[in-house]
Amino acid sequence: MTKPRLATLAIIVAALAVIAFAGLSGALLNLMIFMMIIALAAQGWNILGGYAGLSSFGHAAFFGAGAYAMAVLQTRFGVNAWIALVIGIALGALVGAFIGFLSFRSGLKGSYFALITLAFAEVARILANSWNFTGGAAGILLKLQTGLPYLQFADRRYFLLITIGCVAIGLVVSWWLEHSRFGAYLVALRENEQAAQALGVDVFAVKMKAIAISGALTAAAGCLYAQNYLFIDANVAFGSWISIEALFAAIVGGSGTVLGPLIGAIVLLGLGELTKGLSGGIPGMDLLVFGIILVLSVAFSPNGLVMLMKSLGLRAPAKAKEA
Amino acid sequence: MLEVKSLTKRFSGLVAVDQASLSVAKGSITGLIGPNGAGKTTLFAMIAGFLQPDGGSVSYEGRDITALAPHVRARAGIARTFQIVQPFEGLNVQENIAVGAYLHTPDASEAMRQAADIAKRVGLGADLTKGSSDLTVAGRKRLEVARALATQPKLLLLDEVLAGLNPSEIRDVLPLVRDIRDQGVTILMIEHIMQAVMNLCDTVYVLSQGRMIAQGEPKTVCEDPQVIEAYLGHGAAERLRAEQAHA
Amino acid sequence: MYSPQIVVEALLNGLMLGAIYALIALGLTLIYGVLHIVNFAHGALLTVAMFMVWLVCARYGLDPYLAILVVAPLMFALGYGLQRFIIGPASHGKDNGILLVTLGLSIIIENALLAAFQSDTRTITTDYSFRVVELGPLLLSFPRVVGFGVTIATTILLWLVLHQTDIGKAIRAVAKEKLGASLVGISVPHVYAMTFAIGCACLAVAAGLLMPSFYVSPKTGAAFVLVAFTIVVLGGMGSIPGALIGGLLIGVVEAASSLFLGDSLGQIGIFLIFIVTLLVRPTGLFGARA
Amino acid sequence: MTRISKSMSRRTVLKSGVALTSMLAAPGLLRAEPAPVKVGLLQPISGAFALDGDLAKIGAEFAIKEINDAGGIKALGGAKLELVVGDSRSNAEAGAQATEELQSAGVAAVLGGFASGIALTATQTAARYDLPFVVDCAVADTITERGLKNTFRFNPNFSMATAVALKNLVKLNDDAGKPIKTVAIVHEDGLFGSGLAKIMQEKLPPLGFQIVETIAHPTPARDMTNVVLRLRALNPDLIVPSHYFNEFVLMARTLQQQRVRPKGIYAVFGGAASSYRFVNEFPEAAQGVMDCNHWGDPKSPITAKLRETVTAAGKFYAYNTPINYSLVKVFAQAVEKAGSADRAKIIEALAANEFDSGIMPYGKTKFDAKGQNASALPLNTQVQGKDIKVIYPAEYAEAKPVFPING
Repeated sequence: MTKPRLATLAIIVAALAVIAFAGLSGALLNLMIFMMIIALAAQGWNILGGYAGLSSFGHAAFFGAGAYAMAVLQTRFGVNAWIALVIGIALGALVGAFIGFLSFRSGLKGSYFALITLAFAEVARILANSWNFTGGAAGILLKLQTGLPYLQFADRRYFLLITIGCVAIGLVVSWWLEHSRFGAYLVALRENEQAAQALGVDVFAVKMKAIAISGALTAAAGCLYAQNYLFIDANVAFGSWISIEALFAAIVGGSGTVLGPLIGAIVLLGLGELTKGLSGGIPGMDLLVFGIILVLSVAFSPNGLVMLMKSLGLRAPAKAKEA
Repeated sequence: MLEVKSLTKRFSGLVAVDQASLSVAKGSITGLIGPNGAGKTTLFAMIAGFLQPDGGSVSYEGRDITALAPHVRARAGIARTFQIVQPFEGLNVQENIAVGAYLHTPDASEAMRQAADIAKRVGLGADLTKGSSDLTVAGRKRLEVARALATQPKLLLLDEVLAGLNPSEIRDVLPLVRDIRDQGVTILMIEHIMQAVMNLCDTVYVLSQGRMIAQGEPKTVCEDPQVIEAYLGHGAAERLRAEQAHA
Repeated sequence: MYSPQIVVEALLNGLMLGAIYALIALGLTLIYGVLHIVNFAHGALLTVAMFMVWLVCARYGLDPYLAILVVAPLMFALGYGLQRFIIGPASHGKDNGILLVTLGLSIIIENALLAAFQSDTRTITTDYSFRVVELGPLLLSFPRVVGFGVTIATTILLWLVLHQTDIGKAIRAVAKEKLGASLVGISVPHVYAMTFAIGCACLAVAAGLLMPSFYVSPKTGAAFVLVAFTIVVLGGMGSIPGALIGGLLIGVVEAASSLFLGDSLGQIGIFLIFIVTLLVRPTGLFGARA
Repeated sequence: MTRISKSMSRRTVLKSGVALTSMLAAPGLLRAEPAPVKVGLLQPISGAFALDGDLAKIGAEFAIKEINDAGGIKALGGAKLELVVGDSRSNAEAGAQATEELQSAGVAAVLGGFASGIALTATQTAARYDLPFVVDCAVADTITERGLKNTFRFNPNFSMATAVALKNLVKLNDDAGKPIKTVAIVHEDGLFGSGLAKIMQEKLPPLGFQIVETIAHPTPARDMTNVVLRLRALNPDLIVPSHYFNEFVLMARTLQQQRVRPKGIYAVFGGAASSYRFVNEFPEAAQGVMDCNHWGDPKSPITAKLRETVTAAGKFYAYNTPINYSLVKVFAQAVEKAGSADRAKIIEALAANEFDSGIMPYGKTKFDAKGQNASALPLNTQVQGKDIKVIYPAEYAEAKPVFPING
């Protein structure tokens, strides 16, 4: 497995920042913000699903926790947006730890883990939908007020920069994983839990840490979502769409790789916009294409676009040699 | 160093290991043999902590470790290999070994350095960046041992490291095992290949149908009629002796 | 609070609805038992079956119950093809791969249906849609009573197929010991596909039973699939009697909780059963130890 | 946006902003070759609400054609209107994205929104560009309560509609000799159903109705038998349902099957009660069901034409078509009054004037200080025979209410 260097990551982040200020139209700016939010959610998924091999179908639980923390803290308690962001991220980690504690203690993995995460997200959705504290079914509206302390900007390029910054943190976390004991342990337990245990890996503790980090990153995406769209309800924050989108982006881009989630999010959402233009208003076309891409990428490029690009890059000179 | 007392394990009514006891002296190579299905691997799993026994106890360096989780035992210095090799497929050889080395160092470059050293020691020095699935069977067995060694064990549990190897490969691995012992690691090994057992082990235990039926030096154990019967069936010892007398 | 008559009616209705849940769960649990995967496309496949029933009825004026005879073979073929030519090869035999391919398939199917039929709701009206079976003072929905009977019959039939026919024996052999089965000459991919096909045929039966009193839209299957998962987990993944009893149990629990707690909270009840079963006894009531 | 935080009123803001922009925009007007005025229509063309989006589009296109055929916008020298459709894909993020695209396409205003969640984010997006946004049938009160000066709503909001619904219910009951004493509320547990149930629970008892039960159910619902069994046990005089199409159909069918025959079914924004599909497919279950909903003026000849157009397209007619038809008409008048396609001027014109309401029964449309059309009101309809007839208020009524329906 080839690993990107820190410098490469820096260049990518810098390039994103440059694009942000390259005079994009509002539509493209908005799309890029959404791409970054999904990329961040996917980075979170990738820690658990990619590196640790625990496929979650319920990352909406973390996304929603972040989004609701952001919205409730600001609207009900007048908490500063930045502090709300930090608390939201912490809450994501906490929710992760809660779900993790219950499921990992029972040794759930594979299909069972996918199912239980799905169920937790659904329970969260139903609760948020019926609880007055979370605005019930009406959801929560955030006040539009621009300025640095409100984490809202009249010029949305600044907000885009903040989302890029968060994605950069996600990249660094993944990069660190690939260069640390913790990351090696994650991969080890993904590949073979027993063998990892035999080598002294405290599997439960490692999984707990992984789900907490994973939850925190995806919760950050939820926080940014709430702050960008200024309206959330239970179906937006805890709906299965975000669980699926996070998983899609990570897998299509390359699960268990540093750049996979980011590339996956950009490609998928970009493609979604394209198909919207091409489908001539036939409903469901964009998601239909998503589904086909997912199946194709599992079938023909199980390691994602990142690896596909690499292998194509490696194969090309080899062919040249033959010729 | 390791004291196993009356370990018992039942699987839904079936007794897999029945009151088995053994002890391993520090610095020795101890063998555990027995016919297929005797319960050797189950006994191993209980010693390493992967299975909880239904009765009996395991103590290590004078401490009762019966209830400890496998990773805690690994930290205390017990490492094991698996009969069916279990490499981490997504990692290359060096990274595989480094997972073991991380037990004593959180530092990535240090772990990778140690991994390279150990790889050299077990004869995988040239394969550091190979994917674990690209190795030969013998290579994977070496990797299995290397990973265990990287945890700097005091007691190494080897589960049929020689199974599936051809005679020349076996000849190559035997000195490796001895070398490991000479470096101060105590070894308990399950082995089928008698040549290896006779060659390496100081003491041998024989497990049959979950019970420990014999123990002692390899040579004496091999002549034990009970052992022969366990391997070759009821009356076999009698027949064998008769044949020998005849010859 | 409620008269005994209402309570009895509600519970009987729950039991009968539970039977249809069980039928949906039956296919899911069979697939799990043999392939050891959770088929996330199950709900979408149910929707496909329901659309097929609707098409056959609306286009050719066939009775929905008779439509089962047409749709079941079609679903059987569809299931076989999906597993043999898409899910099997695309997932490379990895658990995670299968999980993701079936998820992708469910999204493809749901949106293909959306593209083809729009988000419109389709219904079938038959003369018996509104008929009731009067059992003393009790009014039982006729389609539900039929559904209950057919479910029991289908379960018995499935049991017979698994135990009396060659393919049934092959399926059970593969479920128990894949390697051994392939050594004695059983084609594992074929058996996998047959299992998937039978699971899909069960969905066709469920679709035919649902349509006289329910509707279909591209998302309809999703309403049933989480309940089906719960039943499979509760009954024990892979256990056929487990699915039947789990289904009936969930139906009754749902009826009782919605009567006394309200439908919305009743849904949480189902998820809690699901989560607690997974945590406490992931093998379910009837499942063998994993 | 700092302007809002300084709590200046929206009017003063408008005046200061407008003076400047009108100077910039004035030259270039009244030239021979008038540039077309682009109108953005934000509707769910794909996704779960695709059908509604389609119907809305038909209405808007119809109005555009009418206006253009009649010579375009007179104040702009006969400039034609050009419809730019943005697909909100039935979800909020895509709604915001589509609004951005409409902004990039240079529309003079955005009309539509359809669902509250989409309208809430889309209006917010448009506010960044001071892009006028006239919301259609998204009913959440909050849409016009955020101080967004660009946001207007043509249709009645939730509170207005329920107030009318309650008033008409009382009148209906009084006229029939007060047959109704007990009421059961059945609602879906989302934004719309729960919101309505809450209001009904507050307002009905003071009006002399006894609420015997409030039953919530999830969407989608697999079964309505338990709900109906409870209704049968409680035997209320009136059932007030609020759910989406499928659940309403399921409930109506189960009511019929379980022989539960209340004296009336009175829906507010009923998912199916004013749906021709429902009436067509389940005439028996639909019989006598009343609804208080958005509804076009039945007596207008254009209503009949729109219905024909929709039916010819193979679809079932619903309120989205007349609403979006009328919305375009209101927008055209605003442009006429503004004398410009300039956004700030249009906002000012929308805020300051009265408009003809197209074929919606609103009399003169007048947006209040918050941007809500103060004249908007829902109509009461009832399924009678194979048709949906307006029964209240008198000036639009096509038929007398049949009430109570069952004895």
